[in-house]
Amino acid sequence: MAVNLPPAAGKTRNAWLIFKLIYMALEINIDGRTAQVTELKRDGNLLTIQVDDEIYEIDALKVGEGIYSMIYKGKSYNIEMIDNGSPRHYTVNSFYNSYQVEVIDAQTRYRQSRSKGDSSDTGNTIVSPMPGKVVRIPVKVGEAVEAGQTLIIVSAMKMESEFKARTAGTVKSIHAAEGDTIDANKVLVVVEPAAE
Amino acid sequence: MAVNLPPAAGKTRNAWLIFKLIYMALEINIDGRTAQVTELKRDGNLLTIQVDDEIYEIDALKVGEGIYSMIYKGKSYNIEMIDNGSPRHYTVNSFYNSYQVEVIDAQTRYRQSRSKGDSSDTGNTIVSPMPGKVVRIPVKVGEAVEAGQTLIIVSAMKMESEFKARTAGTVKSIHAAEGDTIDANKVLVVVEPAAE
Amino acid sequence: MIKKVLVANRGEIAVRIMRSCREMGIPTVAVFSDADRSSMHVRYADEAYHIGPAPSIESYLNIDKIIEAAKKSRADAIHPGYGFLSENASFSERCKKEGIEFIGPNPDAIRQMGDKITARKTMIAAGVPVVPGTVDKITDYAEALKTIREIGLPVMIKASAGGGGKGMRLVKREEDIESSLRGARSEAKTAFGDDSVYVEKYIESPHHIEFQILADKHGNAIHLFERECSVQRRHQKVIEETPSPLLTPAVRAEMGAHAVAAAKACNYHGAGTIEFIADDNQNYYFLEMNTRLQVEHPITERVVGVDLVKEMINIANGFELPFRQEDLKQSGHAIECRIYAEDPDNNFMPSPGTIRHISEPLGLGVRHDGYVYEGYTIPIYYDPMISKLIVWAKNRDEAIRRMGRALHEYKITGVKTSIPFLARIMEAEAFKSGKYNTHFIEENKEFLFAPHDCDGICEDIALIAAFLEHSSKLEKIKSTDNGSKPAASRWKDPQRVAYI
Amino acid sequence: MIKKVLVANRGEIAVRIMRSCREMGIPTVAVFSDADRSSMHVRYADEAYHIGPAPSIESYLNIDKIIEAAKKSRADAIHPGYGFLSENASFSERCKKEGIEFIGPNPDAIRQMGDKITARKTMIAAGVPVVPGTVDKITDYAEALKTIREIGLPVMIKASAGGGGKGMRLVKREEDIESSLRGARSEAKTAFGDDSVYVEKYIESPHHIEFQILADKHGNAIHLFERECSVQRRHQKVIEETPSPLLTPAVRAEMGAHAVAAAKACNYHGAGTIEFIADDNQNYYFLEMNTRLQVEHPITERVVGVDLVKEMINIANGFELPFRQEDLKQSGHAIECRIYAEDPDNNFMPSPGTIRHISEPLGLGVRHDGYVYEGYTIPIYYDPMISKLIVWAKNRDEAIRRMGRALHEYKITGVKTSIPFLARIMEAEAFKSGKYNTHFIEENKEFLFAPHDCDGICEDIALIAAFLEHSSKLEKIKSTDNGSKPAASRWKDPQRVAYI
Repeated sequence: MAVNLPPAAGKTRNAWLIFKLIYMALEINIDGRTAQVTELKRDGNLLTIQVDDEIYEIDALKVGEGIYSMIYKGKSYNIEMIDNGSPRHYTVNSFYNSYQVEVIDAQTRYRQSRSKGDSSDTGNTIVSPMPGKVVRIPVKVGEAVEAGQTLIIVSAMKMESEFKARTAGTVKSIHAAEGDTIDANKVLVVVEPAAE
Repeated sequence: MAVNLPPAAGKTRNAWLIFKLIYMALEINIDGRTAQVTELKRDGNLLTIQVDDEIYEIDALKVGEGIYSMIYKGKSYNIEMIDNGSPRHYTVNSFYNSYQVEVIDAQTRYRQSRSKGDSSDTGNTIVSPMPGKVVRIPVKVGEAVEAGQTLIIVSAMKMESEFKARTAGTVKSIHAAEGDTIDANKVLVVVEPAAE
Repeated sequence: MIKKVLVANRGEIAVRIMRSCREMGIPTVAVFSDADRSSMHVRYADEAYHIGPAPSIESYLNIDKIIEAAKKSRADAIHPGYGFLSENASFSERCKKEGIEFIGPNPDAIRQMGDKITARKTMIAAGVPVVPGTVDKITDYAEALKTIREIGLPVMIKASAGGGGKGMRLVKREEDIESSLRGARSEAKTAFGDDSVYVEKYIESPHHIEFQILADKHGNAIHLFERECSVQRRHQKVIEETPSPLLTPAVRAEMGAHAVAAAKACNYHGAGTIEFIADDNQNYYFLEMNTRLQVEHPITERVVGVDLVKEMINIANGFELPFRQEDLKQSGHAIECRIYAEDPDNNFMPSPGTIRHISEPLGLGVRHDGYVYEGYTIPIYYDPMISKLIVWAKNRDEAIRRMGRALHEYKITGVKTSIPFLARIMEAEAFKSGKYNTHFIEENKEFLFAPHDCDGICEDIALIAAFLEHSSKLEKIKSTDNGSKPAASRWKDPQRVAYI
Repeated sequence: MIKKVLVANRGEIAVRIMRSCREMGIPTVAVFSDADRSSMHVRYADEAYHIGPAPSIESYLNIDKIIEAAKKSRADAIHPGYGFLSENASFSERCKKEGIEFIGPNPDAIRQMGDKITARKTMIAAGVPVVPGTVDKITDYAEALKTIREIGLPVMIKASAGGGGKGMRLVKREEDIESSLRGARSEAKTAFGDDSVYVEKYIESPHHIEFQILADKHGNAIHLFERECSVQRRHQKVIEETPSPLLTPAVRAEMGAHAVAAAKACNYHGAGTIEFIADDNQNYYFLEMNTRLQVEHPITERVVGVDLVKEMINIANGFELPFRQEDLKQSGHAIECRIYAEDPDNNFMPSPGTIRHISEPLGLGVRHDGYVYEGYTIPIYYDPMISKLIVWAKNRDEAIRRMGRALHEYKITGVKTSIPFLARIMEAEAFKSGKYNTHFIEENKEFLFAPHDCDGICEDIALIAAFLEHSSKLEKIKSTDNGSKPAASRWKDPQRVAYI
């Protein structure tokens, strides 16, 4: 990864502003692949940008809120960015394809190195995927739960969603109350997994 | 005018920020009528506002850039604001009717009291009504011109507009060159009227 | 004559009704909940009244509040739209009592068709085919065999006390009847303590086909042909089209006649829909009647050339239908796609939020019925449908291509939508060939959710866009910082570091 | 078979052409000037090439640049749209030379119809009526009298060397012929030094009616009925409708036959328009032929049910027309309004600028062909038309009401538009009755520009909106100030005081 990167642009992501005067670079995860994206040159909307090993000379223009028009080698691409309620997560639509994108920052890397992966991936932390209203929380802090047991029920747009524990464990914390209106990407319930 | 206004809100327009904590007020000219508009109370989008002698309790909501939805006595009004390229001038559309609106500030009042009216009204100052490109300026500074003589030709959107002197006089200043791209509301040519 | 219409609804259907009223010169009154002050229907109406808090039960379902708004605004008629109070017989009754014209059927017709058993009996009496089966308990093998032979295989044996798939057996071959019956009864006994079962015809390849009807107050009733609504997810329609690719002209005419008979059987007036389930061989059975305007009514309007809302108002006014059955014909082909704020890649989870940018599909043959606009926040309290995209073309093939084109143009940012998913359906062979049933999405999952091949470039382009979006966000934070405090201090602010 | 189409145009017509290409599965190539990188046609196309600076002469009219883009992108056909190079015979010829299919007529047909005198002669030979008159100079009274009697009164006497209304006399009564002739000649002598004049029929109440034609490369030609285009300002069409409220079926059929004869007379292939001028009594005369797609083509598409761009591409491909004259009929009524970025209250002065907000008209019977979007800046270099609003309904009355409704929904902020003016036309008696000619706007000025009565409340509401907009602007300035410097300092900044 990041083979042809200019010196100093590679690894020290938490200090990017320091070398930004030379190169702006971000580490971005797209559907599981982690790519190094480095801006090499910008002349109005004409951009020279490196994505991993590939260098692109691309005409990239923001034409509206979250709408990008890109011309690369004569081809016209339209890209739509959809916020995911979290400042570093996006859904990126390129007509047919929809990509899940996460910009990796120093904190994330630190957290990931400590916990070996995002805690929500293990199913022990219930994060609201959408804004909604908490209908019911059938568990209490300290309560032992089975895998598959319902932890919280959220309602949005005429549909109720039940969120269940992925593994057995103990309810460590609850961050919402019944009747609460909640935003997307809010941590709702955290379960401490039982020792395996 | 301004009969029921609260104390101090009436006349000293150039110091409105001082009493803003109590009442916000603006003097606004609409199609020739000058009205005193004073905000008396605001509770979210529920507004109590005085227009000259009339007090309105109105549900006023900005729903988009320059788009207002107003509900007054059950009736729903949609108002569109169109910038005129100048910070105090607007065109206000209320479906069928289109109003020319000018917010009057201290400077304007001062200028008006000195010159008895806006100088552009006398036809001695040519102001571009729209963005465009200067095609030709057939006069020079210091040149004597007749009433009706063409001072500048501007092209925009496949149409050329000739701007002419309203009265005879001398070209005092020219603020554009042939081939220039100009913005709206830019002073282009000023003519010093001949003594009558 | 109706002089002012209150629309007891919200969203796209409220706006759609107001459109026809405006064309008729009839002023409209909107009602809105706390969550809907900025909703398009409030801006669209001539008058607007607040009727309560966001939850529907306290606003759009609150009969007293709506009647109060009607009286305040002196509206002499109420159009209920679909959903909410549209099939509420008490509401229709209350309007009558208050001297307000309910633009829809009589309370009796709503009640009669609202109760499934009464509706089924009414249809049987009117000679309309219903799904064959028996609701009587079967305990005896000989009796079961007799009933099943009458219905014809395949059948479904279901536990009377049943639910959740327990005590249920699908029987396809005669030799399996006995063992299936035994299995179902024993399972039912264990699960519910009751071994009685009943038998229903199993429709193997079900098509959801419905007929639009119009009936006036003078006993005249006609149908406006069918709508094919078999593309569904979670039992909710996603795409509808007309004409149905399944029906032959003869069956269409026969079903239409049954639909008219159904409407007449309940002394119906107004617009209504007779829903049928049909199999691949065009055997069809009455499912239910919707005694209101349907979400998918625009495809009928486009192909038949009739404004259904105007007709509803004219009927409420006591006018006779302006056309006879033989005046109507289907011209060309229409398709509707429902655009939901939802995430198809995440089990169609609703995705409310604020619309940042819309590029609307426009041009030849495109009708768009929506209500959202840039800067509008879709509330969490109501349906996630944000608009309906309807196309028309000379024939089905062109209509599919046109819908594909329109979906390509339609770009929304801010919330996730079903647009890319719908675009994929327009390319699915099963849809293009017209050979599909209600299992379509399930059966075509692999194709519908497969990533699109793009030579790997699309992914990099997406990365570049994400880079630009995020870096401009960082720039903005930085410049705001620079404005408000010395540049050095920002490194100490943990909130801000979190964004970098 | 055409495999890739370069659209040598911009704005709404470029997008409209690309829509049909997309439906046909044909990839498209956009070309753009410096001013158009953010234009919708660049976003819409599959490929996009920059062709030069903003002025048309250096980009959209630059034949070499466009041919270069076609070769680079391997486009095998070019659609010229309308305007720009669409009626440029050299461009059509150059395409042919380069082996690129020009989607339009042969250079010869363009030349033949482009020259007014040749066109007139061709039409006379084909038996198509032209405006009666003589281009021969008249110097003798007896000769003049004879000619005028042949033409019939009223006539216009015009100076041969004329222009600017000088040396021109309208003659309505026979007894005025002599004095008018004398006056015209003497005025012409003074103004141009040449006293020769000619005579032309004066059409008193002129209607602009045009016929759409389609002709293939195999000698088949048909017409797709008329478009009434008499609502004009500054000789530019503002509103078009079909059918024309003036024509009877018999005259329509006769004019249509003449239109087909006109197309055949110049060996035409592709889409074209025969423009006629007609008087109140349906006497009609050939004016000119437009050898390209017309701005107002969508109303024909809607009423006849044909996609004209697709037909143009099929004709270019060498296909025969898929229908005969007798297959076509007009169904219902369609109206188009051209939406200009202009100020109707200020002599229709163009009003370019940045679009801040759009609420698009949607719903039943509405077609919208546009290209602007929120945040888009309309360039000063090109046509001020930003979109076309087309409605269809069963009949003319409903179509007018529907257009009124659509215009009511259409809200644009940022630039001034003709929307409120067009809405007013939909309420004008002369328009509603269908009794109007090209003098319509001039003759109805008082009604069209009169303020709408609103009980004085609208003005106050407008004041309140202005108050809110301006005070929030002041708040914003203030809060930016607060962020960047101590509050006290602001009073010293003259720039900022100017805003208060």
